[in-house]
Amino acid sequence: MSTEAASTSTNKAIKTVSGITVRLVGDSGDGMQLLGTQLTNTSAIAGNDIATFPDFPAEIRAPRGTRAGVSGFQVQFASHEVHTPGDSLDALVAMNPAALVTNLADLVKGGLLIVNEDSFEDKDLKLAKLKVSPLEEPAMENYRLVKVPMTRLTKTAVAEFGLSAKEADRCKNFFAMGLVYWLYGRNMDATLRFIHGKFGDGKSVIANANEKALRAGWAFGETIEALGHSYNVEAASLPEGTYRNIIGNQAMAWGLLAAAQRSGKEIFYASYPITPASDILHELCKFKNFGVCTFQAEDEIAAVCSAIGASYGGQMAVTTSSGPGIALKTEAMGLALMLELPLLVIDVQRGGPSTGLPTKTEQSDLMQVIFGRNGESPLPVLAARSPADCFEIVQEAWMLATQLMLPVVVLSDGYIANGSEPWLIPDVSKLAPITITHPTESNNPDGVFQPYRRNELLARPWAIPGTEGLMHRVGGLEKEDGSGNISYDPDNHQKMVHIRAQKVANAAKLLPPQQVIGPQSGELLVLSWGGTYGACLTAVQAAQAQGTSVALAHIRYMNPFPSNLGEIISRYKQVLIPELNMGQLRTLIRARYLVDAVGYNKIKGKPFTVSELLDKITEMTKSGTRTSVQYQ
Amino acid sequence: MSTEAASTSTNKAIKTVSGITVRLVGDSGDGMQLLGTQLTNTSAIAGNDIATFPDFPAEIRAPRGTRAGVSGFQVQFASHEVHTPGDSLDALVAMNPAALVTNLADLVKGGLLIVNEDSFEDKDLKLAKLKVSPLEEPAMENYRLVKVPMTRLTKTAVAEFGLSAKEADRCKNFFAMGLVYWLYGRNMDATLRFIHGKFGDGKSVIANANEKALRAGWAFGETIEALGHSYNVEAASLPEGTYRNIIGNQAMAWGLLAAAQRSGKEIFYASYPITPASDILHELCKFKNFGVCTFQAEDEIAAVCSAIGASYGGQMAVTTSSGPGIALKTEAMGLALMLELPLLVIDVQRGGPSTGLPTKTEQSDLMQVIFGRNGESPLPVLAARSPADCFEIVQEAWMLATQLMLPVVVLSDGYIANGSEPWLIPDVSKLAPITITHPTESNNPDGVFQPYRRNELLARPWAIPGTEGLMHRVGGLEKEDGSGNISYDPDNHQKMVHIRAQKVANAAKLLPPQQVIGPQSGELLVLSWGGTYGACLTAVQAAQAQGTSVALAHIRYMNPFPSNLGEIISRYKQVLIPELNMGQLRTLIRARYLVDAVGYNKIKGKPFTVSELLDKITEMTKSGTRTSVQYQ
Amino acid sequence: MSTTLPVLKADDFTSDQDIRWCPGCGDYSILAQMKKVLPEIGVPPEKTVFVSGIGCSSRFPYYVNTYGVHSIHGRAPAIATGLKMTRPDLSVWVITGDGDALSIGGNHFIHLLRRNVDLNIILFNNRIYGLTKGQYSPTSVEGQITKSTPMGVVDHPLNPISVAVGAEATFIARSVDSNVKHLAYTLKRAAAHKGTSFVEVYQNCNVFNDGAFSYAQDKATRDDTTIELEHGKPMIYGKDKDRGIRLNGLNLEVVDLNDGKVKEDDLLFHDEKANSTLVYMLSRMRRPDFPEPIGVFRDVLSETYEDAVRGQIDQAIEQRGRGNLQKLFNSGETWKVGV
Amino acid sequence: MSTTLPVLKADDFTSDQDIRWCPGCGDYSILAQMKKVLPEIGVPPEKTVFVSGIGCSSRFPYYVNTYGVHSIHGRAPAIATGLKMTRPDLSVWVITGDGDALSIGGNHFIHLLRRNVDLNIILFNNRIYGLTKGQYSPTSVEGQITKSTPMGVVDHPLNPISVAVGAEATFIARSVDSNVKHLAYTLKRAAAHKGTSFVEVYQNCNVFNDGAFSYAQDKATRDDTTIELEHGKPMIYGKDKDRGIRLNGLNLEVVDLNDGKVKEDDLLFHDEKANSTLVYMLSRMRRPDFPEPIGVFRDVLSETYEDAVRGQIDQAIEQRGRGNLQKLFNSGETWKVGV
Ligand SMILES: Cc1ncc(C[n+]2csc(CCOP(=O)(O)OP(=O)(O)O)c2C)c(N)n1
Ligand SMILES: Cc1ncc(C[n+]2csc(CCOP(=O)(O)OP(=O)(O)O)c2C)c(N)n1
Ligand code: SF4
Ligand code: SF4
Ligand SMILES: [Mg+2]
Ligand SMILES: [Mg+2]
Repeated sequence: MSTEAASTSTNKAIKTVSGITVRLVGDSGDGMQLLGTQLTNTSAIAGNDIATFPDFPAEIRAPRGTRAGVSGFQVQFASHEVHTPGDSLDALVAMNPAALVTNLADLVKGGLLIVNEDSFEDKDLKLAKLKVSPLEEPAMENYRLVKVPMTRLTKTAVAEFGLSAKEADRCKNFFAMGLVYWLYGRNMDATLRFIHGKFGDGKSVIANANEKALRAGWAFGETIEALGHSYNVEAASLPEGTYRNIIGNQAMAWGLLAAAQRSGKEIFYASYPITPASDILHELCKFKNFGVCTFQAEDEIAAVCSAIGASYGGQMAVTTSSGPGIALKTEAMGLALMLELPLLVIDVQRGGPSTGLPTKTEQSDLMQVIFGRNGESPLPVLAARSPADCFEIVQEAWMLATQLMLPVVVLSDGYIANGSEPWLIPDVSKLAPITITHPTESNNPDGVFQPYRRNELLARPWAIPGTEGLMHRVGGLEKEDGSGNISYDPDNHQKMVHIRAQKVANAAKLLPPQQVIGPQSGELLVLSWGGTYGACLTAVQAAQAQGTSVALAHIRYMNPFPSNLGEIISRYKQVLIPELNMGQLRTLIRARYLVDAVGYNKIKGKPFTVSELLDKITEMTKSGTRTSVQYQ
Repeated sequence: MSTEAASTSTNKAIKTVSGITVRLVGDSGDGMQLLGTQLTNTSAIAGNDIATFPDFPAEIRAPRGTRAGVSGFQVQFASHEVHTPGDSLDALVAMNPAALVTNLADLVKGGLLIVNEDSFEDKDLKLAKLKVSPLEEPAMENYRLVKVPMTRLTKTAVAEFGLSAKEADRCKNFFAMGLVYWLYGRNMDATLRFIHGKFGDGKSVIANANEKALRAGWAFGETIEALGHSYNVEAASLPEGTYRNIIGNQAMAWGLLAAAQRSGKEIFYASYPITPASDILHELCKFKNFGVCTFQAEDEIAAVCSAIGASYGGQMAVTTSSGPGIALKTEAMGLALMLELPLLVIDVQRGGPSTGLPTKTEQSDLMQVIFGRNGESPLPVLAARSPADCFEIVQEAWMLATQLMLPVVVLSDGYIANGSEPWLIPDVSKLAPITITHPTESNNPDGVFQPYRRNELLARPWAIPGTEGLMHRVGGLEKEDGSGNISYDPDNHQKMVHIRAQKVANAAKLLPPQQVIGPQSGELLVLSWGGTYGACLTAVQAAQAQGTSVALAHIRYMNPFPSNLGEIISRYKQVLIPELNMGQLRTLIRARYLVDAVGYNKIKGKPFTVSELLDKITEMTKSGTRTSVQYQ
Repeated sequence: MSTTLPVLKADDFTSDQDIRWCPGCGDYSILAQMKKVLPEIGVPPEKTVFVSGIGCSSRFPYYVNTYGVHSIHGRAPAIATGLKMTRPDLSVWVITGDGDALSIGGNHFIHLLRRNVDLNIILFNNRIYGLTKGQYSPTSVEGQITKSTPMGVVDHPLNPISVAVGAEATFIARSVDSNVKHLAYTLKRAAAHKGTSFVEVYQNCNVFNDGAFSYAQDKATRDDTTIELEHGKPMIYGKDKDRGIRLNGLNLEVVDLNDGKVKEDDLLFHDEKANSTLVYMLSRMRRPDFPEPIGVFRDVLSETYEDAVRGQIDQAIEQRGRGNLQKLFNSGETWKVGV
Repeated sequence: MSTTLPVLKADDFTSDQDIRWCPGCGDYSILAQMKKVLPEIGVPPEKTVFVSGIGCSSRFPYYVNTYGVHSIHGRAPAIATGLKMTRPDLSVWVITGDGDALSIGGNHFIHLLRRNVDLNIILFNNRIYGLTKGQYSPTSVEGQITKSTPMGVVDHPLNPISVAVGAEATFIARSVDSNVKHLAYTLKRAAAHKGTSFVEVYQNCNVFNDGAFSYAQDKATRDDTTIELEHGKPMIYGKDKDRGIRLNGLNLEVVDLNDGKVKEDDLLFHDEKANSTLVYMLSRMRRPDFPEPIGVFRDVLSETYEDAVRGQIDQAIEQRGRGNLQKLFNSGETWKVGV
């Protein structure tokens, strides 16, 4: 394909901007996710920094054209670093009335609004529960509305291929894409490769039609007068290297592969499908040639239990779920903790409680994973902060699990799991090994092997079946330190409870200290965790740019906290903890450091916007008075 | 039976003391629990205040004579109020060497040690893993050792009944009982009634033999020189009324019956057996003639779910378990919370984590029940403080559950569940009704019934199937306030999360404020909860008697805390939180009130002793300096 | 009662909620038939409760204007058990999927069947996890390519009816979403049975497992690939009713009725009341060797769980009198202080 | 291998732990037979793993000097599945009770059976919850008085073997704790079977349910109340071998062999390889109408789960080559910055 030249040249004016936020919305069947992914990849290849936010309905296929069926994909691409998909939209592309009315509020005044005017018929309005067309509303004056008869134009464009009406109609998302590509001067190559890769085999008519639609969309942009100029977003200056775009759940799966390779293990991955964690299963089950064994268990309890069995056998055992499934795993997590076996438990959080809002994001499982087990049962808990960070964090988690011999919980969330960002591809040959040893000789030559005799980190030996002379039995009853025999001895129990707590505390020794972004002391410290990293960082940097004395400490290690955290906190007059829950980290911080941390809590199934955080930071730093909010 | 006169008269000297702590220990097969229960009842009938602590092995029948098989029962009876079974023993009755060596440490110097010397043969010593008889140890000089050939004396005493050797041997616990009764001037009537009641039907030979053994034991006390005098413990001055002895789990079951009667409901009780909660099931299944429907489900999940079904149907639904089983119920508890249905979830805590120490006590499920669910899922949590308090607390819990329309968790523990105390029998006719209304008419005459339209306490109507016109569907997905329809609306979600939190907070309005025992301000406030009440109260009162500025606030409402708690805490210089865990309440208190509360934590499967608490109180008040311990 | 009851119509059972299934999903048909038969069953909406788990199928309760609980994954049988035990006056339906009932909920499912609580389970079997977008389920066939089995399913599938026989269900039936008459009839039969009625419905998930049951749905093939069980009738099938099922020792065999060698009387006669061995054998009839039976496999009477449980309560009251709390509290050893 | 292996003895499988069962418990006998056959099976202790749940029976792993996991209630099948899938080189045994396997663990149990993981499940059926001191279990008989059923059990019991047939187990057997020879033989057969072997053992809990199986234990009665299944042999039983089992349509009947009217050839011949209908029928043989079968009900070969799963892994490696992480990371669209 020699389309390169053609596909980026325009005769109209080009306006260079530092960043663009655009949202593509339409019916679930309109292929918005595909469109968004292509725009993301193309922008990434163009060297922009990017962040994305896909948002789709809970229903598999909600009735066409209804508000419930609206699917959206937002992407911010910029010539500077971006950490969020953007608060408000520079442009909104809406494929039908339902999509328009449910998304318009986020478009900035004067923003570009592109609609498929062919889908604003009476029947479409009715499906969207509208009496009059929103295009006729006076509010439209606030936007740069461009009505495009996409359906008709696409039909005409692909007429030559003799497709059925339905097939022809399906091409209209590529038409829209072409228009968007023209608008932002995006290169169509990658998308053309995609089209021919996906529809290439035997169905090249479809591929060709889609290409035609794409090019027609581009041509349309170049042609119509309503669009006076296109935009240009320069490449961002990212660290050197080869990049790719990576989605959170994919990064999680790939991080597991890396952890396995670093530790010389094969993965046993046991799971029961649940939104938004299932994609990790879907991703991993492709990698059988990496020796990955995926097991779709009969339920979450079987999943975690089979993982425990595999861990006892010496495998790298992983189980994933979301909130409701994690609730089911808690009893067995307690067992793994007693058995002192390495295990990764990944919780991709979603809106709760109960079934809650399965497709929405939330940070409300922190307390569940920290405290949600019977008895004194502490576990290390790590939280990923972005899609690409999932790759790192599971490796850290596996390092901890094997060095300390215990289950480790990793938190992600729906926002991270489905979001994507550019990822500097690591040099695999430079990944440091994670050393695991399985003893082959008894640690107690004068008697029987002592499965609970510990090393300096308090880890017990990971002796595995098949090893002569090291036969031992483990179980959920309290056991004697050293021998591992059942023990009802009061002092031994107290000792073991302390040892298990200390083992978890020892994790802090294996992990880096807490970093602070911004002044090392001052007026306000923003403490954040998990998927809100991008929004918090952007808001804090914006406030800093305005001269505010504010710093960010983003916590990745939720339990134990980094050992320098308390000291850091003490250097600021105020502490703000923004969370997508009712104040879970805040409770932990207050209990631990007795600091009157203030919460900024949002629980709407949506990520923070930068501006709401910025407002809060401004409020706290401007007023000069410390806000005190009791946690209830 | 006209034994009254005989059974309490003695010709030896009688020493009046204010209280006695005695522990009866023997093999699990020796009937120590029966003996202890009889002594308890008899002492209670004598008007003493009492507190008991049964302690038995995890095994059903551990090998006879081994240390693992030792079963014990401790009782304190006194002429003053007692709240604990006593720290140290005034007397120890040991039926075999294993029992002796595992319990001797708790006997005070100079204490009375009665042993069955017939069971100190070589084979007995071997079973107890002893080389020499402990009776030969020099340490014996510290005690008033009385060796009694119980086996032989019993055999002789019951010879006339022609029992088999085994049967005759089984009578020896009654011999021991007779001796103990003589020692403490206990009246044998109640026990004689028991003997003839239990063995009366057709087996009167056994009954008569047991009576003979009992009387022989008594006579032995009167006869032998080693026992120079017996003891007398006067009646305590308890509030007027009719009393009975009540065990924690029994009180829980009876409290449920009372709650049902007060609210005009029948009980649906669903459970899966687990130590130490099973006895509630065993007790309740006897009361079918109270309309109680007990359901032994296939597992804990089915138990809580069937209870939810019953609640939806309008029944009084209750489910019980211990830590591991509660872990399994958490997902469904989240559902009940979303459905906003009344439900009681009772957790009789035991030693954890995992299977842990099933027959031992611990307070380590507090965090699990408060936080152990996915999403923001607050629930009221109440904790019983003593066996008799179980009766009260479930009624309060049911009141809350029905007035607020939500599940309520009640915490008990192994210590409370198996312990007993005198209980002032309430006048049933004076129990206030718990008013429940099931609507019969729609709250939305112009449209469909609104199952989530709330009253001033934010409770939704409990409309039940069978009611015409009020058909509605409930489910675990987030729902629109008012209509109860599924809603993915961001603002509605935030609103609902807040409403659910506020509903729980509203519980404080329905419950009494926190009481303080002791000075209303001062040096030290002891904050306690659950089954440690007795020990904490006794220790605080002892410290107060020594002139220490210390008060006790024993919390029964763990979530929400009583509204005046923060204010109370602020009136003391120091706060001490003694817990049988690693500091769970302490974490909550620190987080909520930002007070540097100090923990006194014991996690040995055993209750606190008064003296260890007293020492801690003394240490904190004497030193004058505030101890600060970070929670980890 | 001699007062005339209002005659109910399907519309009386229609709720005000928008239906959220994919266009073309087999669930629509099942819903339609349910709404059609509910008035005929004659239980008013307010006495009817639908309890479901989680899954596409489990959205069902929202669409019928009765009482309903859309619960959590796999637990509907347990919830329904508690409801029916305490409210035997209600007509209770469990709506579940192949994942919901047989994967996470397998245990509750067999325990419900063995207890014989008087309620009706309708299992929407689409051999796939619909709601979570296409992973294999316990009824997915070996080799099936799904999102979680890119190289094909290796788990040997569970046969829901064999499992139900193993758990000794008293009513077992199977129908097909698109065979509306048969489905309506089967639902009615389930409602009529006292005890747990279990109905497996072949349901097409046109998005993630399209055509899994087309053989049993398509008019062109269904007569040859399914056989309709009729009580007391010989087992005959085929478009031309020219094939039958014969018992040979402990095996079943397909026989040709055309050449007259085999007479109707030689065929196996279906007997809903037979011992469960027959049901077990019928459950083993699978494509391509056999036509798959649809209809009522079994319908026998046995005491229901709630009758037995409530019977004990009644008996206890009869024998011991209605419980008296004060008497209970005062039973055993008591003593008086200061009175 | 031509090197001579050390000959193992029962003692090599004896751990140093004190046994904590009640004196007289049937568990002792099962333990003894297991320790007896383990050396004969020939897998060394370090290659053997016992996985159990919670219950008296589940204490078993502590008493054998192999690897072992005493897990949580009901979950042993799932733990063992994960272990065997990843370590097919090990010999894995699941030890479970009637409550552990059929109540809380029922779902894992049927899914293990349907998957046919190559391990052995020994279910100690004492028809009671032993460890929690005497509540009824899913195999308790109707009317049984227990701690939780003062007026008698009303739940219709599960028949473990019927459930196993419903889940399509490939190896099913039953034995009796005190019938030591038979038990040892059965355990060996279970070990020899490739795939999931399920053995129900009638076990006496002399504390909470004493004598539940005395009919099958006592020498005086057992020949009349049980029938030993032998592959290829006619089904004959009785102290004098004078009764047999005959097939009559789809029913079994007891026939008298004394009067010579019925010949051996007329009897049902046991066939371990037969279709599962026979196994189902045998599972329905219950006292007092029938002698209860002991022995191997079924032993058929089918691909094991771990072979199928690992087969896909091997195939993937063969077809696509051993996975290369760097290649994977660099696949798809990538771009370079500043290099
Ligand atoms: C505890 C829990 N685990 C997993 C899920 C995710 N989940 C929802 S429905 C479903 C399976 C649906 O399949 P099926 O029961 O066959 O119903 P269908 O959608 O096919 O009708 C799963 C795995 C959940 N909601 N809760
Ligand atoms: C989650 C959980 N629920 C309940 C229990 C209590 N429990 C322990 S063993 C058992 C049943 C034992 O019965 P069975 O499996 O038949 O074994 P047996 O003791 O009879 O050998 C129960 C209910 C537990 N330990 N964990
Ligand atoms: S995914 Fe399948 S089962 Fe679910 S609604 Fe769509 S077609 Fe029906
Ligand atoms: S309670 Fe029963 S099963 Fe348990 S050890 Fe004792 S006799 Fe055996
Ligand atoms: Mg399905
Ligand atoms: Mg049992």
